[in-house]
Amino acid sequence: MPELDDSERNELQNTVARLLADRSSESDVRKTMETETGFDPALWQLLAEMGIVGLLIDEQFGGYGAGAMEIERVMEEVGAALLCSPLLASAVLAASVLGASGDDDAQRRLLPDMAKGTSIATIALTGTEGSWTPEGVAVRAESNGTDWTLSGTASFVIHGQNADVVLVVANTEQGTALFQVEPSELGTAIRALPTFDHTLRLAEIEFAATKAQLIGEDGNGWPAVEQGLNLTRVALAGEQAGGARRVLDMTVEYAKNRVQFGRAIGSFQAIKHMAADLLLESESATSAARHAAMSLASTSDDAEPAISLAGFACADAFSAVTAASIQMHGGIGFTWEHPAHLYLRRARADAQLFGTPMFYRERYIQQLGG
Amino acid sequence: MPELDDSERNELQNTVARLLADRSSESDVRKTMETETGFDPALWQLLAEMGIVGLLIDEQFGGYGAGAMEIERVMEEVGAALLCSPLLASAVLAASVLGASGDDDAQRRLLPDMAKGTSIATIALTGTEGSWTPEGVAVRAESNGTDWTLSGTASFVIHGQNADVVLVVANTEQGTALFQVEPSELGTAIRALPTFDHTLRLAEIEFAATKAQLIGEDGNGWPAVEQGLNLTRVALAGEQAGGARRVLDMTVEYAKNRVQFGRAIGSFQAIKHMAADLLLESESATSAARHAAMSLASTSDDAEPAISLAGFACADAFSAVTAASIQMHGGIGFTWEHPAHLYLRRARADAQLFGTPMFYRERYIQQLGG
Amino acid sequence: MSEASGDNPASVSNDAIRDEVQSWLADNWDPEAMKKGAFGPLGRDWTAKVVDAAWAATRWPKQWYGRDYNDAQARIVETEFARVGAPGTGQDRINLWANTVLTFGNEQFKKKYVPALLKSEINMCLLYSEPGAGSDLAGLRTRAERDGDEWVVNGQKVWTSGAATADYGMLVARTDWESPKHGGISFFFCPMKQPGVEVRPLRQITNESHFNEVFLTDVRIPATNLLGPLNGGWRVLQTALAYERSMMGEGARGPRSGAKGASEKGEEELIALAREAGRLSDPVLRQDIARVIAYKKLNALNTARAKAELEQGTSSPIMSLGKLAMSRILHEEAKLRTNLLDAGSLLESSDYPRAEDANFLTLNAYFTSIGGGTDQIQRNIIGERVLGLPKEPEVDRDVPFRSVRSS
Amino acid sequence: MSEASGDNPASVSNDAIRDEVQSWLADNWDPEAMKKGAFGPLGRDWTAKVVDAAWAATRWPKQWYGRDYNDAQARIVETEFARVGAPGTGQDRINLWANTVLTFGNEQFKKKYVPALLKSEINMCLLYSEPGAGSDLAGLRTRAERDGDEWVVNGQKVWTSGAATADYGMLVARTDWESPKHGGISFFFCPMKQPGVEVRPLRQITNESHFNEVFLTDVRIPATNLLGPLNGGWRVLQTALAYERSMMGEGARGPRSGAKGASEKGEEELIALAREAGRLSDPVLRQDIARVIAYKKLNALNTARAKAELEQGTSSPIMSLGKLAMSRILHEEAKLRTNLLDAGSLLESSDYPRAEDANFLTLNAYFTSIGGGTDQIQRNIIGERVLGLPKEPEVDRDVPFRSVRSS
Repeated sequence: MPELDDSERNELQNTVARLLADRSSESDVRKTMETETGFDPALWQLLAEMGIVGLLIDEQFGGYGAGAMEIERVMEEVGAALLCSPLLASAVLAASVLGASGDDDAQRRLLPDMAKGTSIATIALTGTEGSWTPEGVAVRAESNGTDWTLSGTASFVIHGQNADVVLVVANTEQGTALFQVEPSELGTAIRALPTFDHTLRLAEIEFAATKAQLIGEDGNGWPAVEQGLNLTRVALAGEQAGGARRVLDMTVEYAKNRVQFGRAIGSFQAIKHMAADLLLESESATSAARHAAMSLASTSDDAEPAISLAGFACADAFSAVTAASIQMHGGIGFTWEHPAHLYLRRARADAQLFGTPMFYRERYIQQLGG
Repeated sequence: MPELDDSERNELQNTVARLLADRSSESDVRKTMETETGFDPALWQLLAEMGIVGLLIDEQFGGYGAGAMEIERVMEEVGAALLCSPLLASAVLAASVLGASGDDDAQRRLLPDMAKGTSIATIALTGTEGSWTPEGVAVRAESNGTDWTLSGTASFVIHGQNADVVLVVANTEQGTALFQVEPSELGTAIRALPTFDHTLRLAEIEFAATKAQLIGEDGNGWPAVEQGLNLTRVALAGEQAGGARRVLDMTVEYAKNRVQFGRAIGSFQAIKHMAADLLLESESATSAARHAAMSLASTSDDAEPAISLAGFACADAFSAVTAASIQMHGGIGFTWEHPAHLYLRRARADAQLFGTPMFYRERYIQQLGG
Repeated sequence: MSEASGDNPASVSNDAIRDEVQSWLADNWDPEAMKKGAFGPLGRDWTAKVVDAAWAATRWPKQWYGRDYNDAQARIVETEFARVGAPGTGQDRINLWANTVLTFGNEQFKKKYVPALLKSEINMCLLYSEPGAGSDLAGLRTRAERDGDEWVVNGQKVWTSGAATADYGMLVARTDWESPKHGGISFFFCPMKQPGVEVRPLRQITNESHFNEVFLTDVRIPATNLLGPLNGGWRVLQTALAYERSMMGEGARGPRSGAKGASEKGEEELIALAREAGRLSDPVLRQDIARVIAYKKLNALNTARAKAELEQGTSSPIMSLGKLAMSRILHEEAKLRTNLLDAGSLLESSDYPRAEDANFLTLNAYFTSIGGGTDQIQRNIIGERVLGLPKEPEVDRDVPFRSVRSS
Repeated sequence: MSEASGDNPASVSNDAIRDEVQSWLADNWDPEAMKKGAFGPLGRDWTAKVVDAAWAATRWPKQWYGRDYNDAQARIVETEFARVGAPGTGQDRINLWANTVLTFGNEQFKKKYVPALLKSEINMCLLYSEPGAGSDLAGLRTRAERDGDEWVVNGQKVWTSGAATADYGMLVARTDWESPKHGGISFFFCPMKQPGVEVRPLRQITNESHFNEVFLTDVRIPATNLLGPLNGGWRVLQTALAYERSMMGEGARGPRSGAKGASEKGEEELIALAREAGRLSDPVLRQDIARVIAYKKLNALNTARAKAELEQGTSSPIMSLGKLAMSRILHEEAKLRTNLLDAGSLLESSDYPRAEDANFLTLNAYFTSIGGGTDQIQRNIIGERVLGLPKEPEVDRDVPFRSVRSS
């Protein structure tokens, strides 16, 4: 894929928006989120055919070789539509870690099916504490010289129960390394976790001398993981910005139409001023997510702090907008039938995955030299 | 003084309120705050004659032997009227530390004139870092066996430039001790500090082998200081609560009368809802200050956390109310001639003296066992 | 007849009242019997006993099961009941239904329903809010039309609890569409066990169903069940709402696993939770914990001060702040609990009770910040009624309701 | 005449424009001369040169000192001026006075004042706000009455800067008291050097005096100095305010010791300040520092995105958010600076520059959150103009101004 310009990126985003308006409506989301796998295979195939699933995968492996700026735009629509899918796990996190792993064999073996959407991948990275840092890795790998086995627990594995490619980050004597485990080796050791965000799927995996295959170099796995995490954080920031914008639009629309005391409630300053403040949050989130994407794409020095900034600004904005949205809707917003709480649940999940706002703020000031 | 009941306390408070309405009006405050000493000696004498200056001093030394609950009420009016005076320094902090010092000689020598208002006392306690804790003491005392000398710097000494009784907290080989220094020994070593709050007077004192007299027991000075500080913190909480209440009243009054767009601005939700939130802050501050006073007066187990709670709740409330008040007044609130900024300045000063809100919150959770 | 129930209650000494209630409780109250169910379902037999002995509503007139006590006297009775853990008294303060009927019913109606309501013999529900009339309750559009000796009601109500089991509902409906909004509303005691009443559970964001939607189709109410004057229902409703508010306030729910009510000892639980999560040493969270504990403590102190001031006869502005304060407490505690758990808050189910607490509280906090008047409406009330700030222009106030704009 | 100033400006190539302006600047601009004052007081001789060479307002028509350039072409000129540090161009964007006169003056008036305004030969001030007309500018009560060939003005204006040195003021005054508020206002070019104009400095809470109160007593204005139609001054004012807004935005003042403008590199200064104060290791303050730096950075990113969108022809909702964002930045930075200093913030004077910074910023932040439309008015504007939410009922909109309620 040749590098896109901004109007082509707009077009990409609009294409995804149209598809999701059609196939990931509120009622689609409600139906899908109650299924066991938590995603719609037919829609997944459509996304693969459109090239979204393979967006970040190199052209030589059947993907489109696009980057941060493109996936960020796609994810804005994913957030807006509350898409239920393993996109983040497989097409973003796993695909980009594999892409950065430098392991040509593994890439050849795994990426083409991932790009086609016929294979779903995930990465088991953090333990039960849920810290997406080297210190958070709680799986230990041991080698008898030729074969590797893994022990320990990995948790918060996104769509782990749906993956046929399970990548695992583990500590070795040399440092950190990336492994692949066949799902057949896992059996009941992989356990679906109950999630507060019904549009998300998480799993926990217990490794007990489980056979595994090394990917990339022993001891030098973390840089690829970090590279993939950074891209994933940008993608997630896009999801948050897009979700915030959609919820704000929905809420403003309601405030224009809901009449109390003979006036649209949006004519009351209590509602109007909240909406104005939320617009600032929401627009700032979009700016932060897109700036992080651009910095990462241009491998600017600024990329690390830009990602941290997006990490907390987008999480805080999505949380603030969804929280206020329920309040601004009043009684109807307190009902299960209204979508406001579905977005709130997603916002809460997104504010935890890969790092909390507090974590990102601390990281930000460090990256700025503080 | 026999213990007062609540209606007598109300009467005490009303008496002070009437006096200050008469003698500490806004124009009085503006006039007094621009004088060098920063207080009105005639009003100080009136307060002494009414028994306010000697309120906390034991009856045997010419005072009224009242306690935390009485001074808290008095200070509510002091805050409301922005009284310029050494009341907190002399009649509260110095008087109560002396009262707790157990040094009968010093009490006999100093307290009667302090109660009469003919003598003004202060305590030099903290160094230039401004931490009112044992660690914050930056003056060192040395003894040749009979005579003591002090060295080091004490800062933020309230009304230090006006005091004829200068008490100093200093570190000795035995621990902490309280000393008295004759102002004649200090000369130019006592230097007035420029204050952002023009109704406050602060000084810095450089001790260089300065002659001093020990008060109480060497090494065991801190408990008396702490006891006096606690009472002073309660008094200051009362000042903050009273100040917050007065500023809110003033602002609500303005919002009722100021017309824009053909309506009183208080009819707009932006103003009305701010006022409602500020009422919660202001009432909570009053509850916190009075509860702290009651806990301290009844020597309840709860007294320590109650004082910390009042420490941050009252400071935050006074800050929030004064900050919002300027905004709610609009342009007129941005002028020197309007009193809003005088209260803001006092609120900022009060939020620093004896501990910041952050300091009190940390102390609070410690005191609750956390 | 003892001295305490003599003819001139004001002259009855506090000691005499205390003696009488203590001796009556000693003779009648049996906590073990209550526990074993010997007082019938929901302890109704006990309540009946309390009512018959005139302890249920001592501030009320003697002809209506009361004793004409003043507030201080009634508090003595309540204190003694509370001391032994016996329920049933203080209904003159907290029984919304009985109070409303006593105030607005005619003699015959009161004779029929007051004892039954005091004795909890009939189940009740509230038919106030509508999908189009939430914050603006006076904008209600359920209509009642006169048909002979009956009223015929059509419309939809919402946020009704207990509708499925209720015998009667207290209903507000519009009886005059030509008057301005407040002037065309009447207040009814509506029989619920009839075919036109359809009750559907309403699913909340917490995935619970404590409330219902109630669809009313040609529902019939005897004309005698009108409470207060025709088209004078707004005033009846205000009185009923005041009773309801005095019942609430202490009712906010904390985390799902916790007991009801924001305990004053909440500090210990939050500190323990932080310790358990290994986060108690985090200075940032320590500030937040202190803040949340302080909100709770300050609200408790405010309430205590308001009560003390009321007892001294000073009207207190603080009472009306409690609901707004509680809303902040709940939302802030939810945030704190989430931050203490971090990624743990991604989970829910009884296997993860701490996560369930944080998540439930996050959602259920809106029950307080929206239900019974949103925080925004509450701020209006505080601004106008407590601080005396002027109302906003009301565009629909003097317009015939028929022409008022709706969603 | 070079190609770049040919008859059909749209056809002029960017390169040709760049060449022409570069060569003109090379021939004329001399930064050393400017520094030494060789271009006269305030560099007025330089400005006159720029005006005479038609670089001052290139978007304007040729007959009015311009070149009929489109925006992209004009930006080239501005870029080249900026590159060498030369002032004087871009006045078609930022010269509020000249733009207003050009748009609303008649031919004769424009001939007289446009060049003088472009060349900064006359000093100007704004006579808009009044003590009783702040947020509600249309509620102004300064009156202008016709007397032969003149208008006679009486009233009081406030928040005027430069009134003491101004030759003329742009004045809004009421000329019709029977029309509703917006319909009775006229816009004047008011001579300030006359006896009826009394200027008093206004002391701000920062103890500075950047503004004045202006008392107008029988002030006389030639009838030709009416800009725009009689009683049509509200529209003139809106245009003038729009020019003013495009001048502001970057003008907010940070801490007293700092330069103007919220620098994008504010992060470094705040981190350095924390380090200097020995507080950089405090985890609570680190969170706050990150928050404040983020507010600044996000505002810069928003502004950059808005500009990019405008250049692509998409109208951006973000522009209107800048003032509100700036208000938050300033207030939050003031709090942070206070917390970094703790007791140090008790002091002020040049001996304690850090304290002075924190205290000044604390007060001066209100200049942004109140001045030029309070945050509350700004939220109304964003809610209504950007989000399309309906306006509040306006009680005074259709009432003859004479009957409108005032303070």
